[in-house]
Amino acid sequence: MLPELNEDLVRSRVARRVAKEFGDGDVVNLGIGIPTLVSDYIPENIRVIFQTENGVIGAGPAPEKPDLRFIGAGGRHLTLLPGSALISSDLSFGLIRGGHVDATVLGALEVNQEGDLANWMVPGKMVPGMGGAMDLVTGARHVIIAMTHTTKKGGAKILKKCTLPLTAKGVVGLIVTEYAVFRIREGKMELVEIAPDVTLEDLKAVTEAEYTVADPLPIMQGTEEE
Amino acid sequence: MLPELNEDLVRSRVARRVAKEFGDGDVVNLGIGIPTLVSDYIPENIRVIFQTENGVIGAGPAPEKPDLRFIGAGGRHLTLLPGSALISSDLSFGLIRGGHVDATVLGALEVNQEGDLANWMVPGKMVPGMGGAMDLVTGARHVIIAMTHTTKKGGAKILKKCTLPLTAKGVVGLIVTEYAVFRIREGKMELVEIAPDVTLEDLKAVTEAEYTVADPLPIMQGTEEE
Amino acid sequence: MSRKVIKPVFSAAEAVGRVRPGSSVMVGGFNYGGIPYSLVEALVASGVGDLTLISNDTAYENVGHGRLVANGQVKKVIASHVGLNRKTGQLFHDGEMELELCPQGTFVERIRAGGFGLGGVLTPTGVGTVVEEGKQVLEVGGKKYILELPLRADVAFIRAHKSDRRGNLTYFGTNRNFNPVMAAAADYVIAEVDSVIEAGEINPNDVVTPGILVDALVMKGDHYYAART
Amino acid sequence: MSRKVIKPVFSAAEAVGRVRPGSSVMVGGFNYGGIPYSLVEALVASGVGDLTLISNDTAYENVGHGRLVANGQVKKVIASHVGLNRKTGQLFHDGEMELELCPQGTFVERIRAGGFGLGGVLTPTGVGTVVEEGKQVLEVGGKKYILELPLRADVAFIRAHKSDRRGNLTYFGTNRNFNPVMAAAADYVIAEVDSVIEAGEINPNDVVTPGILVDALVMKGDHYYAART
Repeated sequence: MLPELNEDLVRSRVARRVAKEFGDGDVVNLGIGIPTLVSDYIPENIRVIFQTENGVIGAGPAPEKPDLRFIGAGGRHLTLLPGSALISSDLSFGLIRGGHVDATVLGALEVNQEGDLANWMVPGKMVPGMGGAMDLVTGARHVIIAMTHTTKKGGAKILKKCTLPLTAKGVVGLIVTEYAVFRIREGKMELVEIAPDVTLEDLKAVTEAEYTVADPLPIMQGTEEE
Repeated sequence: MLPELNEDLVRSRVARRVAKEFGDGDVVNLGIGIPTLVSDYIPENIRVIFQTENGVIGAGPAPEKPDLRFIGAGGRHLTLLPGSALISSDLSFGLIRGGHVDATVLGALEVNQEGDLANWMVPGKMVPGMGGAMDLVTGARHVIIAMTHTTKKGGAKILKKCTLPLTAKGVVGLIVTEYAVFRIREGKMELVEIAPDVTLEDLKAVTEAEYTVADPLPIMQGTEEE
Repeated sequence: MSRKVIKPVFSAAEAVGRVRPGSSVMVGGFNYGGIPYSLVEALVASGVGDLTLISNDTAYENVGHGRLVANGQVKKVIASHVGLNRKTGQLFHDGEMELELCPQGTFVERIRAGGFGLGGVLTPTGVGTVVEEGKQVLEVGGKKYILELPLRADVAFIRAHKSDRRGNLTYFGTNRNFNPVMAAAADYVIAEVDSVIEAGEINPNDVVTPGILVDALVMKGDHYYAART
Repeated sequence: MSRKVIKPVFSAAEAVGRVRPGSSVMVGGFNYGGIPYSLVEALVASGVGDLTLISNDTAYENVGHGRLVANGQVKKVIASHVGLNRKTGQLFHDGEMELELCPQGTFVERIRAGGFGLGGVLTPTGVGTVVEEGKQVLEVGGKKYILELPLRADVAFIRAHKSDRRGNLTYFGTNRNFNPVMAAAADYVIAEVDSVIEAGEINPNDVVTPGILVDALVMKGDHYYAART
């Protein structure tokens, strides 16, 4: 049976694992929700350059005293680290589309086994708009999905085929959930890590997609730090 | 018979007349050759903003002491006037192509009655390349040709049809020579001013293009100042 | 259409007189940042309607140009994200307002194309999604791209930091965002600024938006957000 | 392909080791201005050949990257103007070197597209001229445009003014020209600079080229033109 994890643990487990994906000097964009937490878990010896699509390269943590002149995506307050740059949206999205951002971390409504992503609209509901998400997942070298494994009702989000309108096709490289890590390469999905409290059978029950299993299959990185 | 004008008078007459085309605040690009001289004749009460395609908006005259860090098209030395801006080539040509330059003044090998321009190559000769000329004549709101009326051998340069490879089609708005001024509107050419020392018959003999004659036909502006 | 060399400094109310019923208006800003708040407030006060609003987002229902939407002055929105303004979704949903959504990178590139005389750009963003519907898709080097067309407006409201008297602009912090690119893409450009200084007081190397793009200046007001951005 | 956070400062000779026989190399500069002279000199000294040179012009026969052409190291030139370097015309004319000419605005836009992930741009420049030969011409809103394709290079040599240790760059005077756009369009980017200062010493509002685009720095040398530009 799948473990009952409280929401904080779900979020920290996913964020902690995503944070291990980066190398020194990587330029990373974090989406809203769980992805925001990733910056809290970057190892001390790794300098990740956080970029926000509205024009900051080298964003630091929220300041003690908020200043509306320094905000990130979603209106979050941020500081500038030494050596940062403030740029316009045309340059920012040029960099994003041009492959100058190493990784983007986003949530998802659905992902499928070929790396298609749906995370921007639900037909019949209010349309928020795609914002920068389509550009980010199209342009960033590595697209990492950081999300809860299932919907609130327990439905699968990792599917054979997405049912919702797509954000982009075949772009997702890594999926990190509280239960497992999947890698997608050349349209094929592989389970590459599993949480210590999850069995292969339990995982399969909440994952519609078809995937191969790495052998050996390591325990999900970071869970030992919980 | 057409007057024999010395080269200096030809050049100053053309430049002086071109300089009368501008209004206060016009953004103007000057090509090499006769167009360069135009800046010497701008009336005191008119502030023309000279732009060079390599990235200066607000260029002033050559400095006493040349500085290779401030050059214009053709490597000319220039100064910066108060309120000038230094920009990159992508922004500079964005401004040019986008219609943010009011006028460009260039020489020509040939112009025809429909406003086609040929000024960048002669088949069989070394090809210098078009540089920024094609963008300038395509993007500037007003294309002014400043040139000698004929070739050195006395051949017509204002033609029914250009024979040389074109720089652009249908872009020329005004032709200023030492003998006359022609305006081209909607593919039709009109003689709008004539030099005091030139007759209509003489002009016709060195102008292949078909044109109507303004009535009344004023004397070429600026010639009274010679 | 050469512009005045020395830019007039208008009140916000005077400046927004350029916006007529039916005008298209670009408004700079991303979320709370870089919105020309005083200009937007004056346009709300003017009540001029039937507008096409071109802005990255529609801010919040009670903030910035979100108020134009809430006030019923907008017939069409072109934006990348409208989720934070409940009213935008509602009016669209009820069929009372048109809404054209573009990916944010496409949005800014379309405005750049509009300002810089390009007939369009080929972007990979949106290929294989609803974004490509009704658009030409071209293949270049074995890869698919959507042809996205230019965007222009009658009037642009932009927010800058300092201006010299010739309209050369600098920006501050994350207020920059869409403002520089919009400055090139409208027939009439009004910049709301923190201060106006003499020509020559901005280092020519530091000018971001050349004054030749700017028609008029407005001093930022003491409105809550204007004062804080 | 993330880059080093703290940029290595190489000698010009070390840095040009990234250029291999057959490499494509972008070189910034317009006429005398903004050429990375020390890098170019080192590449001339290296003798590495079979290069594709992408630069607005080919300078002069004895100046800057004009010397690469004169030295027979270049198999193809992509440029907008080569008239000031007699050798370029001669080698092309004699069939010993390829030459691809682009209008200058198209040249810079193609490089921008290459650096910024666009599949191409539609430009009105060159319509009705030899420039449109062999290219797709599209009609948008009743007007014709040429589809121009992206340009990228293996290595870019750019010239900037100051760099901080993270590679954030500023430019000076008319040295800026094509350098910022080339910084985005090559796999390996080397910036020749006047000085290297600490991270934080360049105001983030004044950064023109973000350091994330730069791989390595080279101090400008005491070469005649390097010292004067």
